[in-house]
Amino acid sequence: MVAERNEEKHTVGFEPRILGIACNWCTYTGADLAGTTRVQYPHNIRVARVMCSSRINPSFIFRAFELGADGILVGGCHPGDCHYSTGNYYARRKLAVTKKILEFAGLEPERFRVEWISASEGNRYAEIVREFTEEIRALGPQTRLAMGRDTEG
Amino acid sequence: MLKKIGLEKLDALASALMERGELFAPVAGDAGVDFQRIDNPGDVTLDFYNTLRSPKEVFFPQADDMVRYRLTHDGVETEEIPLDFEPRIILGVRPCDVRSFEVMDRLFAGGDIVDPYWEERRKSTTIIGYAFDRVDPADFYTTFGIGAADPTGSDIFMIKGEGDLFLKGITERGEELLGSISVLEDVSPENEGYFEEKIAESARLETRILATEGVPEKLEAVFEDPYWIEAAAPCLNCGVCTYVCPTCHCFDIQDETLFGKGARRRIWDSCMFTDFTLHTSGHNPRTKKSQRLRQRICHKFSYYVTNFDVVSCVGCGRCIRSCPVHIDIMAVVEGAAALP
Amino acid sequence: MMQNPYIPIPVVVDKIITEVTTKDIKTFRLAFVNTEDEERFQYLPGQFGELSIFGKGESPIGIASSPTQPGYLEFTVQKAGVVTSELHSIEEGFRMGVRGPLGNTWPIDYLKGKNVVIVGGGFAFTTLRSLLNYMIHEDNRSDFGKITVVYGAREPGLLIYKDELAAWEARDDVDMNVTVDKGDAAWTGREGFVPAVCEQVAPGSENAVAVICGPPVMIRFTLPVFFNLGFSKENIYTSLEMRMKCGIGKCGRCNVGSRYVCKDGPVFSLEELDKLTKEY
Amino acid sequence: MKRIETRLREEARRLLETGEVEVVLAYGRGYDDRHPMPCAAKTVADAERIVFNEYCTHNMARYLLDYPPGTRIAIAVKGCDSRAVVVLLQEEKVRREDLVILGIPAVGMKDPRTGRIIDASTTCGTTNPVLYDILLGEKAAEPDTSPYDVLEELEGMDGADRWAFWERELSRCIRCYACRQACPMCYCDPCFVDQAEPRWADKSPSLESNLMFHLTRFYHLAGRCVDCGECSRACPMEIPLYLFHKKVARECEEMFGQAAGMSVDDKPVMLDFRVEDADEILL
Repeated sequence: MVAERNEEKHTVGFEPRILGIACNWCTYTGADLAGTTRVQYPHNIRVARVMCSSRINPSFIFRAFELGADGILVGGCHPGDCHYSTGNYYARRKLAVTKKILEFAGLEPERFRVEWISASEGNRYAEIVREFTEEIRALGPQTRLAMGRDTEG
Repeated sequence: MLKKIGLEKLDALASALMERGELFAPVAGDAGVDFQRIDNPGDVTLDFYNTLRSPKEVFFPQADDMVRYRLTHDGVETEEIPLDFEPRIILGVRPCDVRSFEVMDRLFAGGDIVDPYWEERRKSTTIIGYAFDRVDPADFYTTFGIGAADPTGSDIFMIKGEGDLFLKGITERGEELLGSISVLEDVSPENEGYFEEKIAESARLETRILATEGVPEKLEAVFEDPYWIEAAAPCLNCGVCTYVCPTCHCFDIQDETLFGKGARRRIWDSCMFTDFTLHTSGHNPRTKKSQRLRQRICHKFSYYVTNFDVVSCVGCGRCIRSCPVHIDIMAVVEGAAALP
Repeated sequence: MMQNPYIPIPVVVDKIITEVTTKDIKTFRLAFVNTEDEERFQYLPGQFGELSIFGKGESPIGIASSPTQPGYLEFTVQKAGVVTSELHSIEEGFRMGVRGPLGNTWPIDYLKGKNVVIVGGGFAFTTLRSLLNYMIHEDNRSDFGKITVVYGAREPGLLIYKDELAAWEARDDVDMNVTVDKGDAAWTGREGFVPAVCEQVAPGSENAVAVICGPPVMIRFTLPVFFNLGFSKENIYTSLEMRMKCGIGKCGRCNVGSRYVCKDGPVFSLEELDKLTKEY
Repeated sequence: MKRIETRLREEARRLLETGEVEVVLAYGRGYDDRHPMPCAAKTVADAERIVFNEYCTHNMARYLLDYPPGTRIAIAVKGCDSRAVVVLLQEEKVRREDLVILGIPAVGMKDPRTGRIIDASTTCGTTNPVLYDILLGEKAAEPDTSPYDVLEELEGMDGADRWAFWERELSRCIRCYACRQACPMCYCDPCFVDQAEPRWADKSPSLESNLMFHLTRFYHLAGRCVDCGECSRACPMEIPLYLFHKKVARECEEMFGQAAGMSVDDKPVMLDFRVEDADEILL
């Protein structure tokens, strides 16, 4: 049974649920740095670690949105800095196409963001998470791919 | 009892039927006309040759919950889906499709173990058959002794005349339903005559005819013939034929869970799919598409006959009309039967 | 209201035994939650059940216990797919379900008054164990003639039902022949492949029936041995494996020609197998 | 068309007679003229039964992988079909030396189901094969319309309307996989959607599992889909999958500067990258 669609935005008291997918070598380390240096950023993001941004299967993104993610932030090494030399160049193409697909399906493209964040950019990581969280907060809950269902289980 | 109603009052008939039970009837959708559960009587249409998919879904939905469950920290809470179905009425079923219910009864409701999901829905459903008034080149139901205006198996049988729809009670159940619907009008003796004439006229419609004699044995005999490779060469191994078919009944049982809640469902499956027979070990006894096409043909025209004494095909022509590569199941059987 | 054949019977996992050193084969002892279910679950050796874990699904597994062992059912399960992997992760006390008994049985009535040769390989000894325990039960033993068993595994650590193997060997009314393809330092028993051991043991074919279950390669090489010993096709039985779902002959996937392995099998004599459509 | 049919039959006969190929993938008679069937001619007698008319829409490239590597195959291709062969060559699924490509400049093909002319609004619109050994007939003029013109309406919608559009279309899917099975590029074994672990999508059709299947499939076809339209013609539920494939193809072409299956020397864009790809594509 398909749950009834609920496009109503419950912006009051809405806390975005954001999935972060970070590469092991740069962004995840950057996120760690933000933590260890006690830079404050919203708790709305839950980060999953992958070895390289090119490991991200676009199905992860589709599925996460279906499961109720309000926003997804992918982080990889800056182009040229990939631990595996060229992984993030492939990732750039893959994630660009993924984004176009989401957009053409009718999802707000702003809900999917890719950033290159190095291991030393703890502050920038926190800054991006802050900014992204506020953007998603303004967009309201993601109800399209999540089909407006109660995702609290 | 024969009754009539103006075609323009079809929605009034639908409303009246909806008061007597859940109504399933043909509805024009984005892809063509298909049986649907009716919420709005105005949706019902009788302008179609035959529906895209068969009406088997009324008794055997593509995905049918058997048990709903909730996974908890210390176990699972389950809830069986009750089988006490409300009365149902299915309107506008062509004679060949009505026959398909009887064909499927032999599998689902016959033998030692009865399938309660089929059986209970079947028992609670009143069938309103609907005569063909023309013949599509793909059909071959005449093969199975089914007439274009054959009321066998229907509770009420219906034909479309000029401006009027005529409904005749066939079974007691049908008579009872017919008698209870006040929007229906009584008929004149001329109408009676007209109805009989139309029935006789439709009965003269003949489809293609497949010679079925000796086919079950022949199929067994030519099982290992390279013919199957040739016959299956155009086949895409998609599941269209099996999903539009009124007598294909293969299914899978799956637990589908989301956020700890889910259902054990039975879901249509297709012998055309590679993973249909794939073992957990990775071994697959049917890895070639010729084997899968052969299974579909032999199941319908040989194994089913051996087990249930009836061909598991009613010649409705759906698989032929819907096949992306235009495989004609009748020609495939004929080809096998013609082998030396 | 009729009994719904798709609804599992609730059972609780009473005991879990890890059978092999590789730890991927375990025996699960299941007790019925409701006593009336136990009375309804009347089975004979050779039948199987669909083990059910909601959220994962069902898996068809041969019943390894014998009806002469009341109070519980046993299933020996190799870790392979989604359901069996889940089974391997559960603990005693877990509540699950079973549907059955399903399928036909070893030909018990036909075996009566005859000598019986049981040949098993690896982990496919489960319903053979059921048969053996059934036949040697004091109420039944006199119904059967000489019982010969040949059971083999690749290595000692992969033999299942080790305690019982010893108990059976200790009996004087069962000719037990346990073998491994290759022994280890501690192994004092027989070494050799099952077909070769069958040749050495050479059970007589006079008034005898062979019941064989094991990996395809074992069966392929064992059959000629039995033909040479004079066993006819109607006196050799085996059990087939096929992908199954419903277990009651409705879902349409386990057929070999017009026969459904779940309903008309899994047990077939070689003579019957010969008559089946040459699908596999 | 009749001329093409005659030439096709002649070439097939010659290729089979000389033993140059073992099989000719072309079209054969169906139950009527409007329903020709894909055929695999293996003998001269089979070749006599080859037909070609405006309803021979099937993309025969889909059948290339039905034969073991090394099988010598002749294949009849129309414009889009030839591009599919090129992609299979790029992806090293077939070897050029095993193929004899019989090119058909096809104008005025019609959808057997609807009778509508097949043009750049539902396919790539390419008239002349981009790769062939023998051209059966004269090259025809390429259409002056872009295969992406048809996207205008959907591209102009706002997200909510586009979502409503796809929700309506994709909720109709019955998961018969005709789209996938008809697609020459869908050769994965097993397809991700058939995997037991991880199970990416439920087996029962629901908008949610249908989306998971189709969105992922759209992605898997990125830079590979040649816009032959077979998926949509095969779909019994008449879901306009081609619209989504066209959009992805257009984006790939614009972002990476290369259309799928135009040259055997190209590398498929998703197997490739350029250091100078702009980060802007991610915006």
